[in-house]
Amino acid sequence: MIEFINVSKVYGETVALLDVNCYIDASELVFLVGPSGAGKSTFTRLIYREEVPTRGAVVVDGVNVARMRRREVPFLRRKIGVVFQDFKLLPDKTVFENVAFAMLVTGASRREINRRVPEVLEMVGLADKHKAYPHQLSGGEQQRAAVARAIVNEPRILLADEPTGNLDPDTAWGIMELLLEINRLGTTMVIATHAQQIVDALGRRVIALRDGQIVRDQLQGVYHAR
Amino acid sequence: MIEFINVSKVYGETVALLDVNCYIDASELVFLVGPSGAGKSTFTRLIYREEVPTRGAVVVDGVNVARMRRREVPFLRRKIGVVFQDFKLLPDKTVFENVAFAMLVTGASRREINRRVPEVLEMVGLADKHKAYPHQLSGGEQQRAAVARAIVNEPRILLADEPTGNLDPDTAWGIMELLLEINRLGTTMVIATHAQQIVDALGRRVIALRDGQIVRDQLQGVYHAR
Amino acid sequence: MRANAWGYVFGEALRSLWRNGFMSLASVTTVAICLAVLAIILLVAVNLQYMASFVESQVEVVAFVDGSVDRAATRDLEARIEALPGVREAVFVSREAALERLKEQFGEHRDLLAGLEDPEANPLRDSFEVRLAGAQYAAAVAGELERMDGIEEVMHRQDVVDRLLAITQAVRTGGLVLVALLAAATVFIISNTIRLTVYARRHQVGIMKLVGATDGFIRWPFFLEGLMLGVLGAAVAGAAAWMGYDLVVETLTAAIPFIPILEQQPLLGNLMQLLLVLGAVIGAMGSTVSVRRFLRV
Amino acid sequence: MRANAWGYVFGEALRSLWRNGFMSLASVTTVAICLAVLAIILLVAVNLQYMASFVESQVEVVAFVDGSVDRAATRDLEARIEALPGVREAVFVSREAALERLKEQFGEHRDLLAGLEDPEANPLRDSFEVRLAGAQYAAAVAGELERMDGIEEVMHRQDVVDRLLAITQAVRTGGLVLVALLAAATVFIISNTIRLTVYARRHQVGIMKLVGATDGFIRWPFFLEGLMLGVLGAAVAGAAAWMGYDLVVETLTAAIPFIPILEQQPLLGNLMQLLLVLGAVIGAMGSTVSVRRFLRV
Ligand SMILES: Nc1ncnc2c1ncn2[C@@H]1O[C@H](COP(=O)(O)OP(=O)(O)OP(=O)(O)O)[C@@H](O)[C@H]1O
Ligand SMILES: Nc1ncnc2c1ncn2[C@@H]1O[C@H](COP(=O)(O)OP(=O)(O)OP(=O)(O)O)[C@@H](O)[C@H]1O
Ligand SMILES: [Mg+2]
Ligand SMILES: [Mg+2]
Repeated sequence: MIEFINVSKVYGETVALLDVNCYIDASELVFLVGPSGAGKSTFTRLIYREEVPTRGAVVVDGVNVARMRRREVPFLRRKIGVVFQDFKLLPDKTVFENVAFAMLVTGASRREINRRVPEVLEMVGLADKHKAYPHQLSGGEQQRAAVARAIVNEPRILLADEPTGNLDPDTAWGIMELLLEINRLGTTMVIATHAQQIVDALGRRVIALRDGQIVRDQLQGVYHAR
Repeated sequence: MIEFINVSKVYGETVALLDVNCYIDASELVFLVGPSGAGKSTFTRLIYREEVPTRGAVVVDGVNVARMRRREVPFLRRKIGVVFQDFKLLPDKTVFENVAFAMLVTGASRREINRRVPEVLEMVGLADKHKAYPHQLSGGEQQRAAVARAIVNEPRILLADEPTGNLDPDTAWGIMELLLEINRLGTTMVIATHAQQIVDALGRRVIALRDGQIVRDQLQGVYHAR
Repeated sequence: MRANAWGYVFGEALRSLWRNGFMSLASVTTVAICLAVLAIILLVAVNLQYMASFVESQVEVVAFVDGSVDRAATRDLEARIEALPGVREAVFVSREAALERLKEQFGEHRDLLAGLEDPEANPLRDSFEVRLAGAQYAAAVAGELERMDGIEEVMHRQDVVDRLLAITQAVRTGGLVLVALLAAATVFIISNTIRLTVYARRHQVGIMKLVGATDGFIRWPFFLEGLMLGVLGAAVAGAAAWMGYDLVVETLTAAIPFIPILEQQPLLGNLMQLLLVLGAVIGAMGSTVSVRRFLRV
Repeated sequence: MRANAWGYVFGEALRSLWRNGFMSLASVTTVAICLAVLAIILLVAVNLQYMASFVESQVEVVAFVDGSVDRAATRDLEARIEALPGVREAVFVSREAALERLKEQFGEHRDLLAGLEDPEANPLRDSFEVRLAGAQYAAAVAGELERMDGIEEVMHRQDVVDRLLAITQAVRTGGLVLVALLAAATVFIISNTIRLTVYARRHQVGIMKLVGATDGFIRWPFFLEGLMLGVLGAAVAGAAAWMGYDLVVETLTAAIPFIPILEQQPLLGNLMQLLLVLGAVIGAMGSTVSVRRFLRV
C-alpha cells in the first residue's frame, strides 16, 4: 500500500530523512516513534505529498507520488485522511463545516453530509460543539475535530500525526479505540506518536526513527527498544 | 501568590469554570489535570489576564487582575512566563528572535539578550535551530521554543499549558527537569498537563478540574483519583 | 459542476464575504472609491471632448461672392458649397445685411456710413458664412472655395484655426491620457487590494488543498467573491457618480446657461454599465489570479 | 525611549518591511499610484486656476475721454484711473491711433475712411484701455470711471464679463472640488490598504501583547513602518509626477506656444514636499490607528 524506496528529504542544511526504505501493507497499523525532530512528520508529509522527497520514491497505492502530476494530487489526498500535528482547522469555519469540507471536496451530497458529519462528531465526542469555531475550542477539542475530519470520508489510508498529544489519557484511549476500529474495517494506518503507554499496550508494528533513519522496525513492537 | 476567589468564566453558553476557589503559594508547583475541555487552559488564561472572569476575583501577587487597568497588564505579564498550548510563536521571527522578543519588551540590553538567549536555547536543546523560523521546526521543536521564551526572563510565575504534549518521553522528562530546577529556584509554577506518568512520578500538588469545577486538590497528588 | 457544487460556490462566497467582514468592507470601499474617481474623471473628460467639438464647430470660413454673380445664381452656389466635404451649412449674407451689421458695429459713429444705403454706393459684397463639420476641415474647405467659380475671395485665418485646434487637441489628448492613467491606476489598486485580502487567507487555501480540494473547487468561490465585491463597489460608485453628475449639471446650467454639457442620458446609463463590467472583471480576475499563487501546495 | 529601544524600533520596522515583502510592495505601489494620481489632478487644477486668472486678466474696460480734455490733462487722468482699486494699468489710445486701428480693420475698404486724416474731420475720441487686476472689478471700475471728470463714456459689457466670470469660476470650483475629492479618496484608499496589511498581522500583535509588550512598544515599529511605506510611495509618485510634468510642459509649449502654463519651479518642489508630507502622515497615522484595534488583548 505504502512503500518508501531509498527516500531522503533535505531541508536546506537539515537532513530530515536519510535513505529510508520500508513497506506498509494494506490494512496494516504502524506506529511511528522517535525523538522530537526525528523525521516522523516528514515521513507522513511525503505520503500525502505535502512535500516531495529530495531523493527516492514514495509509492502509494502503486503510484510514485513524487512524480505525480499536480492535477492528480487532490485525488491522492482524498484517499488519505490526515490528522495534522498542528490540526490545520479552517479558522473561519465551524467544527461542522470543517468536517463537512472534507466531504464537500469529494462531491458528496448535502444529504450525505448532513447524515455523516454529526455521526462522526458524535464518535469523537464533539457533538455539542458542532457550531463552535476552532478558536472557541480547547486544545483537545481541536484535536478531536481534526480526527473527525480525517475519518469522515472513510479513507483507505489514515495518517495521524500525534493524534492524542493534547488529550487526557481516557479521551486518548477513546480516540485510539476509534482508530483501531477503523483499522479493523481495512484502513491502512500510520500513527506518529509519543504515547508510550498506548504503543506498549497494543503491541502493533512499530517503526522507530532517529535522526531521519529507521533504527528499528518491529512487528509486535513497543515504544522503547529493549 | 495566586488566588482564585469564587471564579466563574462563561463563554456564551459554555461554562468553562464554575465557582473555583483555590490558593497557590509562592514557589509552589501545581499540576492542573482533568479531561479535555475541563477548563485548564481557561484557568491559566485568567492568571495572565488573557481573559477576565465572568464572576469572582483572580488575585496575583496581591492584585486582582480582573480589575487591573489596561496599562498595567503588560507589567503583570512580564512577571509571568507562559507556555501556550498552541505555542503562539511569532511566525516571521526566528527562534532566536522569538525568545529575544520576550526580553526586549522588558527593556533588556542587546548584550544581555545575546548572552541569555543562546543559554536558554541550549537548555531546551534548540541551540542549532536558533536561525529557523517556526514553520521550519518540528512540533516538538516549536514546543521547546515556547518553553524557552517562557523561562528566558526568569519569571516569578510560570504557567505551562501542556508543555510536553508534542515531546517524546525522554525529551519530555528533560523539559520537566528543567522546569523543576526553575521551580527550585523559587518560581511559582502551574502546569496543565495530561502526562500521567510525570504527574504520578513526581507526587506534587495536583488540582483536578472537571466540567469547570475543582474536583480534587491534593498536596502529594497523582493523576487519577484513587 | 453539479447543482450541489454551485450551491457550495455561492454559499461559500457569501459566507466568506460575511465572515471576513472587515476585509470585505475594506475592499468594497476601495473598489467603490477607485471606480467613483474613475467615473468622475471620465465624465469630465467626455464633457471636455464635447466642449472641444462644440467650440470647433463654431469655426467658419467666409466666402465673398463675385460681383458678377446674380442673386438667382447664389442659390446654386449655396448648394455647391454645402456639397463640399466638411461643410455643415452655408449661410448667405447679402451685401445689404453686411452693411446693416457694419452699422451696428459702428454704433454711434454710424453716420460715417451714411449715403452707402444706395445699392450702387454699397462697397460691400455678398458672402457666405460657411459652417464646418469640424475645424480641421477649414483649410481644405477654404481651398475648395477659392477654386470655385463665382467666389471672389475667401476669408479664413488658418493661424487662428490652428491655435484653436491646438488647444482643443490638447484638451482631447489630455482627457484621454488622464482617463487611461486613471483606468490603469484603478485596475492596479483594486487588484492590489483584493490580492491583500486573498493573501491574508493564504494558509486557509493551503489547508483546503491538503484535505483534497482541487484548484477549481477553491478558485470558484474566490472568483465569485471577487465578482460580488467588484459589482457591489461598482454599484456604489455608479450611484455616487450618477447623483454627483445630476447635481453638477444642475448647478452648472444654472450658473452658465450657455455651457455645452452632455445630457444625463444615455451618458450615465452607459457609464453605469461600464463601471459594473469593470468592477466585475477586475474583482473576479483579481481574486482568481491572486489565489492561484497560493494553490501550489 | 532609550537608545536600545530606538534601535529596536528601526530594526523591527525594517525587518517587517522586508519579511512581509509582498504586503510591503502592495502597499508602496498603492501609495505611489494614489499619490501620483492626486499629484496629476493637482497639477491640472493649479494650471486651470492659472489659466482662469490669465483669461480674466484680459478683461478690460474702455473709457472715452471728453473732447474738452486737452492732451496735457490726460496724463493726470491716467494717473487718477490707475489709482482706482482693481486697476492694473491704463493705456492711453489717442484718436489718431484709434483711426489707424479702424483702417486696419477695414482692410481693403479703407478708402471708405479717406479724408478723415485731417484732425478736424476725425470723429473718433481719445480713450483709455483700462486693464484690471481681476475681471470681478469690471463693474466697480466702470462705475468709478463713469463718475470721473473728463470721462465722457465708458464701454463695458457686463454681460460678457459675467459670462467669462461664470466660466472661470466654474473651472476654479471644479478643480478645487476634484482635488478635494481625490485627496479624500487618496487618504481613504491608502489607509485602507495599510489597514489590510496590519489586519493580516493581527494575531502577531496579539501574541506580542501576551508576552508582555506595551501598546507603545508594538505601535512604534508599525508607526515607523507606515511612515516609511508612505514616504517611499510618495517619493515614487513625486518623481513620476515631476517627469510627467516636464514632458507635458515641453509638449504643450511646443504645440501651443501661447498657452499660459505654470513654470516647473517652484511648483514641482512644493508638490514634492506636499506629497512627502501626505505620504508620511497617512502612512504613519494609518498603520498606528489600525494597529490600535488589535491591541486590546
Ligand atoms: N520546512 C522545514 N524547513 C527546514 N527544516 C525543517 C522543515 N520541516 C522540518 N524541518 C526539520 O526536519 C527535522 C524533522 O522534522 P519533523 O517535523 O519530521 O520531526 P518530527 O519527528 O515530526 O518531530 P516532532 O516529534 O517534534 O514532531 C527537524 O529537525 C526539523 O527542524
Ligand atoms: N473563546 C471561547 N469561546 C467559547 N467557548 C470556549 C472558548 N474557549 C474555551 N471554550 C470552551 O470552554 C471549555 C474549557 O476550555 P479550556 O480550553 O479551558 O479546556 P482545557 O481544560 O484546556 O481542555 P484541553 O485539555 O482540551 O486543552 C471548553 O468546552 C471550550 O470549548
Ligand atoms: Mg512532528
Ligand atoms: Mg487546554
